[in-house]
Amino acid sequence: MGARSFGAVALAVVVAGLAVTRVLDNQYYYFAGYVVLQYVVLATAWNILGGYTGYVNFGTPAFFALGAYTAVVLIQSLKAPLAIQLVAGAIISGLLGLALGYLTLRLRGVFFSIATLALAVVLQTMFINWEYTGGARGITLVRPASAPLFGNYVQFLFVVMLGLAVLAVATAWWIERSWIGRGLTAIRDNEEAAECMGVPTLRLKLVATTVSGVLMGLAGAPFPYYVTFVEPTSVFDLNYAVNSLAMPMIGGSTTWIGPVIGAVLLGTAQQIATVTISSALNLLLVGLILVAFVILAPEGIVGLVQRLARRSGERTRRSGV
Amino acid sequence: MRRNRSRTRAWAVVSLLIGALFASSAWPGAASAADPIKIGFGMALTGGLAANGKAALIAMQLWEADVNKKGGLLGRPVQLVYYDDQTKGATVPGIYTKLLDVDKVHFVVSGYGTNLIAPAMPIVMERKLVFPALFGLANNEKHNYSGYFQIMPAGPRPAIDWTGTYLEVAARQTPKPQTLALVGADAEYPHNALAGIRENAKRLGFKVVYDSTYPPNTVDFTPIVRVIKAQNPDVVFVASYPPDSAGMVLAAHEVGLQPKMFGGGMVGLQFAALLTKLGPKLNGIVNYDFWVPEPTLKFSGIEDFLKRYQAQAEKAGVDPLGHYLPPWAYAYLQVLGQAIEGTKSLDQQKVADYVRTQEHDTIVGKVKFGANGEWATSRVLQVQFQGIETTDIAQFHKAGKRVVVWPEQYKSGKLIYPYSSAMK
Amino acid sequence: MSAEAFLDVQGVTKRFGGFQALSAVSLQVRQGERFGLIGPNGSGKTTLINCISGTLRTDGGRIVFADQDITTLPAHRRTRLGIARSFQIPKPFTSMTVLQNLMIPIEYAGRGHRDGVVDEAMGILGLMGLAAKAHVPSAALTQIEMRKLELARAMAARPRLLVSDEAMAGLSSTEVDDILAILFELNQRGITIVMIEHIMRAVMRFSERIAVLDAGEKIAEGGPDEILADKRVEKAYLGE
Amino acid sequence: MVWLDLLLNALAAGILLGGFYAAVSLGIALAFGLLDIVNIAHPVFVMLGSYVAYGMNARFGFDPILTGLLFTPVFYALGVLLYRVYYVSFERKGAESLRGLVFFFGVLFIVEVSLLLAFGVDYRMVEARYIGETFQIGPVGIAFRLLVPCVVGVALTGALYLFLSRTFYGRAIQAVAQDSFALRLMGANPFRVKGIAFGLAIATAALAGALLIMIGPVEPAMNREYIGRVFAVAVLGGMGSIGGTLVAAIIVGVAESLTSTFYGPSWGVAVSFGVLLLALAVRPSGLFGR
Repeated sequence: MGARSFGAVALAVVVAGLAVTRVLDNQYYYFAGYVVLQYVVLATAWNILGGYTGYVNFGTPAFFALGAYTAVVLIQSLKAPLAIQLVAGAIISGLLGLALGYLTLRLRGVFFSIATLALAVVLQTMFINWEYTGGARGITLVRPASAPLFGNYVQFLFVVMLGLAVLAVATAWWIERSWIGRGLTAIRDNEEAAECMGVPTLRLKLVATTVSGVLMGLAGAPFPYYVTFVEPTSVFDLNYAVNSLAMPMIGGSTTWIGPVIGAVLLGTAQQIATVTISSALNLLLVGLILVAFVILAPEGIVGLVQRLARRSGERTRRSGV
Repeated sequence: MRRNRSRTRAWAVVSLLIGALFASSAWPGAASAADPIKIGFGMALTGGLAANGKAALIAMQLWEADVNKKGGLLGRPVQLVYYDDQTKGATVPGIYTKLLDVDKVHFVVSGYGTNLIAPAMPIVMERKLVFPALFGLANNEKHNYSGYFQIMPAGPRPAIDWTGTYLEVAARQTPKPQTLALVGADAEYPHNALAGIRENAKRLGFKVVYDSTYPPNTVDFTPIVRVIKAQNPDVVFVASYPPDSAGMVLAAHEVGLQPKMFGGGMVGLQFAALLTKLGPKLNGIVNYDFWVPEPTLKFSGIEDFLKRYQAQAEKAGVDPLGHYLPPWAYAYLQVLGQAIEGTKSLDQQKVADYVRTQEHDTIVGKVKFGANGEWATSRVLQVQFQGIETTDIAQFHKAGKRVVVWPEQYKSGKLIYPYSSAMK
Repeated sequence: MSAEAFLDVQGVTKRFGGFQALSAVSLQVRQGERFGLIGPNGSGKTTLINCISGTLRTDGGRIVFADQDITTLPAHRRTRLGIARSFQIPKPFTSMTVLQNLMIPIEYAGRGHRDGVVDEAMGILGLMGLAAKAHVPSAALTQIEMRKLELARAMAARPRLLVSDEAMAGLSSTEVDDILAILFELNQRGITIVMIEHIMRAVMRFSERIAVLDAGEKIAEGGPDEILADKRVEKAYLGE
Repeated sequence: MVWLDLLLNALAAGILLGGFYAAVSLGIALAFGLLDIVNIAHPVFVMLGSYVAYGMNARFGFDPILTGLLFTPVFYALGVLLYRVYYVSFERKGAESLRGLVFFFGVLFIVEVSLLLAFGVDYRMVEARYIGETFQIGPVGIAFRLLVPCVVGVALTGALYLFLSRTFYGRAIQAVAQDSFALRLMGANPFRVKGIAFGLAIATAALAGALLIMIGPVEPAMNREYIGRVFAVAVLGGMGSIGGTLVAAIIVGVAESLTSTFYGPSWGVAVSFGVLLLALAVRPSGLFGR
């Protein structure tokens, strides 16, 4: 997709989102849509590090929670508006990403992944013991009743998350196309060879971890106002780690569209499952789909479609001769 | 050949995915009956609180059946519409807006637990709905919302009144115990309980000699119990969830912790699973409870309810006793139902006013709410485990094993004090 | 230190835990030279070139390249200065085509010529005899093609010094001649070449000077004939 | 004097806990350390072991240890089967460990939810005569509930150590970790050897699960709390060194126990993860790395 058509689609998505808030009054779709969009951001952010660079991060909850708790602190201390919460959440989470980037100096592969898991546990323990943000008891936040221009605050949150999703996907799209993306791919394929071919691996990894952290922080920052009650077990939920990893895997982890497809499909399926089969079967489904995909379609849906397209292309060519 | 196989495989994945989506979306939310009054809620049917959530659901379905057998409310049948909140607060806003905007339920009630009540509050408040709630601690403290009603009988100042009763019991012993050790899990309820008991300790003049929390996945409690023992406190207060309650009791026996009073806020000692495993090791422990089969608490309808609940519990794999949460899950719907009948109306404001001003007769006794939607006066019981000799479940169906020692009104026996003389 | 040294390795030392991989190895390579580095298995050859290319940090000593001290520079900076290497076990970027493999060093190491990058890459592939494979996924190459890709990719970094780590191991003798011809051709164009090799015939034919490592120490240095006559070298290779 | 008492008891409790952690971590040390298979689902197999022990105990009154031993062959077969799937789907294709990781993530969910559907969400415990008994050595009190798991854990470690160092297949497993070419020289088939090793790794979960339910009540989602801990122990222990795993497990146990005693239990778990992060940063090959 060229820059112009990508921009057009992005713009169309945002305009469509805004238009929806003018006609649709049913709150449920905003709440459910928000969650799906939040997963678009998380999956895309994860994929910049995991899919492009090949570093598997189990610490998504840590970044998400850091964004959320930054917002909590700002609400508690300054009653800061959402825009400031977003910026601050992005910065703090980005700094954690930067620190994680330096960790890649010494830790490769699975060791890195385990370290991110440990990071999440340590951070969670900190927030459990920090009374200012409610500690283990959690904290109730009173959401503003309305937002200027939007009337309903939840519609506003929905549009904000839509904007963040477009931002995240555009970032991934740009990285993928740029020299940074090619360098990250080289690192994923073989880090030592990449370094020896002139790729500044450390700097690029720092870019990847920081951008990934920033985007995850952005996903987390509006969460306190969405849910209005924040406590450690819910923001450090392992589900964020599982989903942000499963979605790119199912969609396809080598292109920007993969995580989007995965997040929309899996996220929507989960939303629907929540209000239908309403049981453990929901989780079982995620597990089965995940296993089926990694075994049968390791390149995800994008790879699957490409494979089918290539094959039908071959067939027409052959029949044409 | 190879190509063929991988094509088949590719199609298998695609159809699996489509099938999964189809299966999940084609399922109707709920079958519609002839113009029923719909009551919606999210409930923890999976995740950390599912054991209780499932038990509550059975009780609520019993209420639904009972009401419909008697001809419904206002001549209309009632219908429960519910979704699994997975014990995740993040699912709650979506569930309640779905109930209200898509399913068009007439009333909503809360799911089980503080963390799952809280995310529903802003939605309920925005729309000015009556909101009976099931076992949340101080959910209304910040909002002070007039439509909120908490069926758990903690009292007007939930965290303080709840834990206060334990220390009240202790303070009445002679000689009055002086020192107090506090310990609890790093989670929502225990932290609230500990905050409450610290205030009570100040008020009743106890000296806190140990005050600490432990992470929820603690495996071994003996180091903690040893440190407590080394402080030699007169009273030990534990605020814990089921796995750690068991761990604490076992560790206390292993280490030989024998304060003058032990217990207080342990969740799990109300359930058959732990009662039948710990058996005689429970003797002497004084712990909070809300209902036990003592003669002083035989409200009308409760025994019949429990019999029917117990018949279903086995099959559902939930607590076979059902003394803890199920009666209250039944009762908070009773309150709502009585208010609808009493006002002959589905108007939220009228129903809320009725709930707030009237006294309600339920299977857990007479319920009267105060201004902030909590019980007007606390009815937290302190019970002492006495005379347990086996791990047999049948004994817990009968009176005399969990003796009510507080409050005076429901007292069914004498506290054996100190703890050590009740241990045998 | 020799004034004419292009690459000057001065007393380089490397330890892995308690294992002394290199002890104070010194050697000088002149500009435009064909230099051979040999030694039995485990003698420290690969460790030495890892230190030269920057994938390992030295524990002692200095490395000077083109009058610049590069001892503490990261590998990618050294590549930009003009040191390129190929790997003993080919390490292609497996998710890319052959052409894309070459684009990485062209883009990252050979700065300042964004136009004609594809032409440049195709030129190198032509030289290596890989032009027909340009759009093939690199994972689908044969063994010899992988080796050639290693060299081609190193060439794409526009090196002034090429370190070739056992580029011929496991190849047939006509394939060895193939690779040798390529290396001669590169040297003709002015690229200094350090060759690590087990195949004696190739090293002896190719190198102007040879250094011999054994157990982390340099035991001999000189022209091919001197090395062949050296008693210590014979002992190192054949044992007592 | 009180202080010394507490110190001794904390050390004892930590060592007991460590023995148990070793039993839980051995499977990871084998699969991850020696075979390079990131079986993040290992703790869920431990849970499976716990539920088997619970079922046999509730239905037939079997001792949990006995059940654990009886079911090791079943778990072994399960492990071999799982390795087959893993081998065919990932290892043979040379796919990077990332996909294998995701695969095991999926397995974790499937097993966990299956347990949930089969046993419900209520907490389960077992009964055995020695649970709750305790004895005293000087000032140190030792609980059977913790002593038995520790002894079994250490015994299991010892048995595995002997197996790996004294038997043909044991040495073959060690060799496969180094170099599968050398293994062929020994005349063994790497696929078969790895299958045996992975089978053994899962087999240890049967016993570890029995120990877990002996210590305290379990519920299906509990496995997640062990993921971090077992990897911490395996990495700290030096990836596949059996003795190292035991020592690392004891270090983690003692660290948790000492923090609980002297600093406040709240930070116990964070401390063991802090130790892990530190170890990873300073010495990625572990304390006893090869």
